[in-house]
Amino acid sequence: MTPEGLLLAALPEHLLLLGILAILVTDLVSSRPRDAFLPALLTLLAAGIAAVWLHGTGHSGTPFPGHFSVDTDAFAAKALLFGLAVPVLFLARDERHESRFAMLLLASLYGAGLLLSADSLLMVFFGLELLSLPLYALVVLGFRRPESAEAALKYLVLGGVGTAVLLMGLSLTLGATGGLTAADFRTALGGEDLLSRGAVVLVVTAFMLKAAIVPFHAWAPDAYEGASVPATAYMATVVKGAVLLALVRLFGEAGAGTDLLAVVVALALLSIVWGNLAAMRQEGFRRLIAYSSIAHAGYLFLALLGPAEARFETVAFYVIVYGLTNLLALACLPRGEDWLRDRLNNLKGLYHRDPRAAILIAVAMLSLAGIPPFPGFVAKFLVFRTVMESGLVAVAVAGLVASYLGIYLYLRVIRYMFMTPAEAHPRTGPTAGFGTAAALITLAAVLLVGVFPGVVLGWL
Amino acid sequence: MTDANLLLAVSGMLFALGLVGVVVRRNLLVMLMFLELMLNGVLLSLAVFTQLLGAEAGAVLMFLVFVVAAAEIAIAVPIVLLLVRAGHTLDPGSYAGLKG
Amino acid sequence: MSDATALNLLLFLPVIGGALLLLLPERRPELVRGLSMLVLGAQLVLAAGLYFQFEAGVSGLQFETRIPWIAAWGVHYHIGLDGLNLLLVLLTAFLGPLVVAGAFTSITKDVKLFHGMVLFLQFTMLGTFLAQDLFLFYVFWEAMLIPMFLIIGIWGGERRIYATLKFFLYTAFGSILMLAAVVYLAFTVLSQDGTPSFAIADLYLLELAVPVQVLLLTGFALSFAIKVPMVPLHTWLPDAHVEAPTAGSVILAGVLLKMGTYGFLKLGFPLFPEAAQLATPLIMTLAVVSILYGAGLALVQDDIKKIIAYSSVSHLGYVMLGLVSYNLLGVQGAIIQMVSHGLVAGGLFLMVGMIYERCHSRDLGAYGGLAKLLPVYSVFFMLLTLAAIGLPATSGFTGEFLVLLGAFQGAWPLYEQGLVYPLALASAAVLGIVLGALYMLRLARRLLFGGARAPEPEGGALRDLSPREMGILAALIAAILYIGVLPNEFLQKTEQAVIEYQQRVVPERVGEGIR
Amino acid sequence: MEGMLTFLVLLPLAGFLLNGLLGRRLGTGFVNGVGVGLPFLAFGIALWAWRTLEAGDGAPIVETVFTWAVIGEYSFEIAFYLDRLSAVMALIVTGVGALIHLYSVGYMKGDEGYARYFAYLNLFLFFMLLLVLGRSLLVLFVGWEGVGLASYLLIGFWFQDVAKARAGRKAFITNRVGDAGFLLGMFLVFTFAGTLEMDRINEVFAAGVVPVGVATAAGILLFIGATGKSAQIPLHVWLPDAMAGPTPVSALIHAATMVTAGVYLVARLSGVYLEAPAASALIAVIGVLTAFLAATIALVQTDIKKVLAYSTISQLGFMFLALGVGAYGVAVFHLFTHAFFKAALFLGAGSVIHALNGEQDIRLMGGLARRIPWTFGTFAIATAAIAGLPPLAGFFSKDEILWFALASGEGGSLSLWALGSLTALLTALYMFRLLWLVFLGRSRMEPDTERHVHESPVTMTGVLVVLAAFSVIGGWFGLSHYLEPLLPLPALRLDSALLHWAQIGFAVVLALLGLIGAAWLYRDGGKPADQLWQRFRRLHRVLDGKYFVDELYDRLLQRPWRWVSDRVFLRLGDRLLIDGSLHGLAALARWSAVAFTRVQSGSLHWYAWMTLFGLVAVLIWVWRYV
Repeated sequence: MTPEGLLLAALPEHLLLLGILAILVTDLVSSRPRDAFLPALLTLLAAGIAAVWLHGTGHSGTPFPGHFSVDTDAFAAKALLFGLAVPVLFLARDERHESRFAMLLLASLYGAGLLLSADSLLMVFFGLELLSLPLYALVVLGFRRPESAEAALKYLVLGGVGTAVLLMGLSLTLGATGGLTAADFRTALGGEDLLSRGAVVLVVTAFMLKAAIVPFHAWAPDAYEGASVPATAYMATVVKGAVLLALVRLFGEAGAGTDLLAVVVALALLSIVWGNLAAMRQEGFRRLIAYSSIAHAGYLFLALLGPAEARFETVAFYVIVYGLTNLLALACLPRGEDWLRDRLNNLKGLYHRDPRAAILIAVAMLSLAGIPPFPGFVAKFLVFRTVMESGLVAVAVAGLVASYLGIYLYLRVIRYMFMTPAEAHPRTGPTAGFGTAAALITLAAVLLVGVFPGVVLGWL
Repeated sequence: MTDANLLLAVSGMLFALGLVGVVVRRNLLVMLMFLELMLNGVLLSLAVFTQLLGAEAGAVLMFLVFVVAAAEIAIAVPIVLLLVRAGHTLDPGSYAGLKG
Repeated sequence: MSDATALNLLLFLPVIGGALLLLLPERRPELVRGLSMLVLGAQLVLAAGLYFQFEAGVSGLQFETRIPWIAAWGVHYHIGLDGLNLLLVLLTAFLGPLVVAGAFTSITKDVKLFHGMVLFLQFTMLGTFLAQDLFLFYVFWEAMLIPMFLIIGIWGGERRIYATLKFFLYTAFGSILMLAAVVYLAFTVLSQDGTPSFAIADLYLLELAVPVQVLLLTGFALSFAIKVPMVPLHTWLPDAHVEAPTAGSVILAGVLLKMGTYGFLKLGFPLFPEAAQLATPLIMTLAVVSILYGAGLALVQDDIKKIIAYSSVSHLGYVMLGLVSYNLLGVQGAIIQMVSHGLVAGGLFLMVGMIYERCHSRDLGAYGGLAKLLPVYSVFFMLLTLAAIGLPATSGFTGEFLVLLGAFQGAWPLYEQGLVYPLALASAAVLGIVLGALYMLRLARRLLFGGARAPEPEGGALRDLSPREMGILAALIAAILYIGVLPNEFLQKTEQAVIEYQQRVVPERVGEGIR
Repeated sequence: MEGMLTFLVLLPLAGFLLNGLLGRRLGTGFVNGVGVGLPFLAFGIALWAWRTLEAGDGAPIVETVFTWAVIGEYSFEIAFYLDRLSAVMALIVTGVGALIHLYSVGYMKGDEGYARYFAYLNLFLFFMLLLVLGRSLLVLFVGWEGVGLASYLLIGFWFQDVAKARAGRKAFITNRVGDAGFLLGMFLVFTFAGTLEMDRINEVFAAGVVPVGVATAAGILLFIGATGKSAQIPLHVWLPDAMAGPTPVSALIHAATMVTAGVYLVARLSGVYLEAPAASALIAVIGVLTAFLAATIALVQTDIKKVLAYSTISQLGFMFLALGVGAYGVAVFHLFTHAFFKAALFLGAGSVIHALNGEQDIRLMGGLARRIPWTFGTFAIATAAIAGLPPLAGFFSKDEILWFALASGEGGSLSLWALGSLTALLTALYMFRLLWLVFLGRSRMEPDTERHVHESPVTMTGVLVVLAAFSVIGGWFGLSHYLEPLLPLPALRLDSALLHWAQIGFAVVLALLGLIGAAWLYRDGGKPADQLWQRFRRLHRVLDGKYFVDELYDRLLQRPWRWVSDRVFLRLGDRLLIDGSLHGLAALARWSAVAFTRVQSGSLHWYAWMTLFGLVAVLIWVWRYV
């Protein structure tokens, strides 16, 4: 690989690294805590544009053979994740975080970058850890509330267990196939012997835990509620997207064996039902988003069962739509003291206080519920068409019926906003400043995807 | 070959013991230690496979595991400190504010 | 301008209107009302223009537009007018301005949002009728629920939350099963060779195995049956009607209920002919049961809106009977009955709204002798009652007569082959005209005749209809009488499409009506 | 000239629109002008149309107005058709109608719904003409339901009174039951004839191409429609209650014209009934039974209008008896004569009620002959006519019916004739009872009503005189022979002139017997009759209760349907089964939601345990082979 080839292939990651260093240095040098919003934003935009540019030129290569390679799909995935991270930054800017939030965010994104172009299980492990570790800090960083530490702890311990399970899976793969490359994992996928079956299941279970699939989802609701709004936004959209896209890359052309298929289908459907039903009773908005994201993780895992060539396109499109709508909803939450702004009953009668925000949240809710004409429907259609294409018609129908359970919880939010009178004295003001900016960016993106899904699909 | 299987069994045992420890023990720090125990179980099995199949990738992974384990603990301990400063006890049972 | 753009303009006018609406200040409701009246009025003019330009007897789509939307799946933005949706589009456009005019005085809270929702609903309903692409049809089909959900939810009566959630979830369940069928079709269309096309016309040519057809038809039929509503799946209708504001009820009864029957006519039966013929006995039984069940329930209600709601169940039972008779008379009758019910039920709900606006009570017991207190109101109410009963010279008669005649003529050859059941059903359906008279005249007698009493209106004395209200009702009555006396022009325009429908569903009985 | 029939039909419609919209504002003068003028003009045109028909060698005049609908190769035209039968009917409708309009001017004077009344009456004429002149069954059906509507509106004219409104509804519903049968008959005929035009239907059926079973079914179904409209058993219950309407309405609609629509229908579709002997037999039996039962009830009624109502049902029974035995022309002849004397009787009763300021109970009348001589005179003539005393109209038409009942080749039988004759006797009995109790004997009126009993104005008594005159000369027209070419009389199975004359003599004897009997029984206020009834107290109660048919229907049809709708459909079906199961599912969802959230207990141990459990389960699932 020529030096500039090396530079070019991993350009997004290099830019991120540059950003982190810049913030670190400026933070050390200056006396009073400087706000790191601008440099972080520039880094993100640079990395994102680089990824899009490289995707456009169809550049591909393997700067570190066997461990790190890039192709158009990888660049598309990175571009989409960095794009989703931009509104998160805007949300963070509203909260009075110092530069640490930005730095941790960029570090985590760097991990995601590695994960998405990983060729060897080593790199997968390394990327996954680099993605998660900053997150534990992000969850605590949010604001002065004891629960946030509790949330971070739960996330950390279960994350740790997940890492251990992943590693055990890797070692079993090593044992079964004698190597730790992604190709070895795919051979293990096909393998029938004890070691390879164990290896595959452990690795997939680790990913399930990171994506919060039932029964490994326990950390998610508490972590989402404990974290600050931008942190939750980041966890629900970018992290979940990265995990699923990594799994798609890891599976590559190979399909899940019959046993693994049964596990994935069962747990995915259970997650959809569990997430949708549990969300019905939530009083906190972020906790509702947590359970809804568990359900959406179920859809994503179902998409994983599709034919190999359609998998990436389906998961990527779904992550874009799902990510954008979540960000839109979280961006429009009324501003105020962090714990209070999250309560559902201060959303009551929101239409009369802040009509724009109410309509945007309603749009987000309906898109998450998969009701046309919003993009969520196209995404849901794509997922179930992919599942049916791989012959699992019954699974698709079961998934659709399970998704029906997920309509009421979103309607409930709309009902609070439009149909019930406001509470006595809401101490929350309408969204302003950067929050609105984030809302508008995501709204524009949602409308683009909604009206021209064909274009986005074509680009992927 | 039997001793390889024996060692593998031991590593599996370590791994399982670690997880059970996390479930049972009432002290946060001890739970973290059990997490480490699980990783040790993994390290052992990695060592066995590397030796057995002569795949050096396993060795590289072992070092990575050390690095990551250390990083994990580096983040875990301050969080526990933050928690204890507010809750004054190491028993995870009392930190159950977020539920439902 | 070329006709195709005219149709696109017709469809997107409400969206443009909605956008303009955003600019108007919230404090000036009369501006908002004026704008939406203007938009819907323009839409009516456009629809009427297109109706007259529509040539009868030409098969296939007219004023067609087809632009690729999601190329990968063969999904196109494909709209067009044909015999099946022509009259329903005209009905929707005709009811639009009347609904808004009817809501001038009754809607005072959040006027801008209300008119926005009405325009959005109008857009989605027209979209569903015009869509010639299955995906586009489904998008509009479910999008329709959102504005209706808000209209009932925000401006409804006391139990509006329960009613609107029940409405949404009830219909959404049907749509989910239909989505499963649509996704399966999307997947099979892709596996066909050649460029994948999701146009309904191409889907008609799909050869599917009969068991597959039965499953797919169940998915579609369940969703449409909930919307019609057919009897076991109808319990959302009375709640939705009772709690909806007047404008909501009129649109719900006037147009939304036709979605189900249009769905059967356009998609349900033609897409899966063999399965449709297998399901005919069941659907025919449910249709007749709906007629009698609806008539029965309407007799024992004391809430005026519920009576009319259950009468809708009964009237749409005729439509289903007509569709399932698969002969020219029956299906033409079904289409006329759809339009007629839209006008009659719409008018009756408007009138209930007018009396509710004055006396704030829907209980039949609280009223009596309105003919004395509100003579003009009573004349209009009596005319609408007669149309509901299906008296000759009203549109109700044209619809019911042709449907019953078609059903009987469809059932007779089967009787000659020894199959008594369809003939028995067709004869039982005729009983419906007696039961229809029973509950409608009970309503008219309790409301209009007898001792004059009405709950005390808050604004002083009970005043009779204002010119605005009279104008609305006069327009409706004129349309009802026109269809009753001179239905031929409508029938000529829909005949070609109905012949094609018959050819698709029962190829062997083609020409039965055209001996 | 072209469009004559269309103009004739549209005249009353114009009357309805003018009076309906402008009547109240332009005062009674305008209303009278339009309301009474137009019917007379219509009568004039009907006469002219009849003359042009006669002039043009009897070929029927056909005017197609427009095409209602063309579907496939079926086309439904709105066309008018004039032949001798419809000409006669049109003349009766417009003639008697016009007279009754004139009479109403006096009767309804001062009523606040004056304009509305005349509007409805004109509307009735419009629909009746549609019914009579329509060429296809469709146009006839439009008129059929239209007159049902007009009768509903007019019965419930004084809608303030709930009982009257309820009577209107009862009339409409019972008619509607008949219409359901009518529709089915129409569909059956349409399926076989391919068209609804009555003349072509007769041709198709006459050609014998239609199986007898189908012809019988069609005949019976159409007859069900006729029983609904012409108040034959079992659908006769609405006519007595229809007396709630103003008396001129009872005269026009419930005596002279509307109720005869059933007879016209069967006569018009004689082609069908000639092919269906079974159906004709049924019609004869139903006819004679209705006649007999109605006559028995009329014997004990105490309300003057109820007596006449049951008398109408009985006379209609006679007409159907004639139709049943194939003597279609004779039935129309009786219809013709009945229109006059029944209208005269009703209007006479109206004049009596008008004189006694609304009193209708005959037990509180008596001795009115001297005080309202004109009414008495016309009433007496009409009573004699209906009783069948020669040379009045009733004698001719009823006698021919009885003769054909005995001697007709198509179903005539001794039993029919016997029951018919017995009914003729009863008819004479109850009519002269009425005459005696109302006009003769001592006055049993309350003092204050007696004080200002006054003869009705000339507009009313004049009409009575005209109608009485027609009741006299009506019989000489010999209508059955006039309609011979159109409706051929049946071949006779007993063709002896002697028997014919004997039968006529016997009929006259019966009429006189009725007269003398009534005179003897009801001489001083009906006391002898009351003593007689004491001995047959149970029979009297049954007759007075009108054979309890109303209560039977209520218990057999009305109440069960209401119970099923409320208990089974609403409470069991809607609320319990459907909504119940839905709420059950919702509760299940809510319960499982609670279960899922309770699993999220917040304790780290529990979460770790769940992860362990999940891991173990998955591993067992994957390693289960080994």
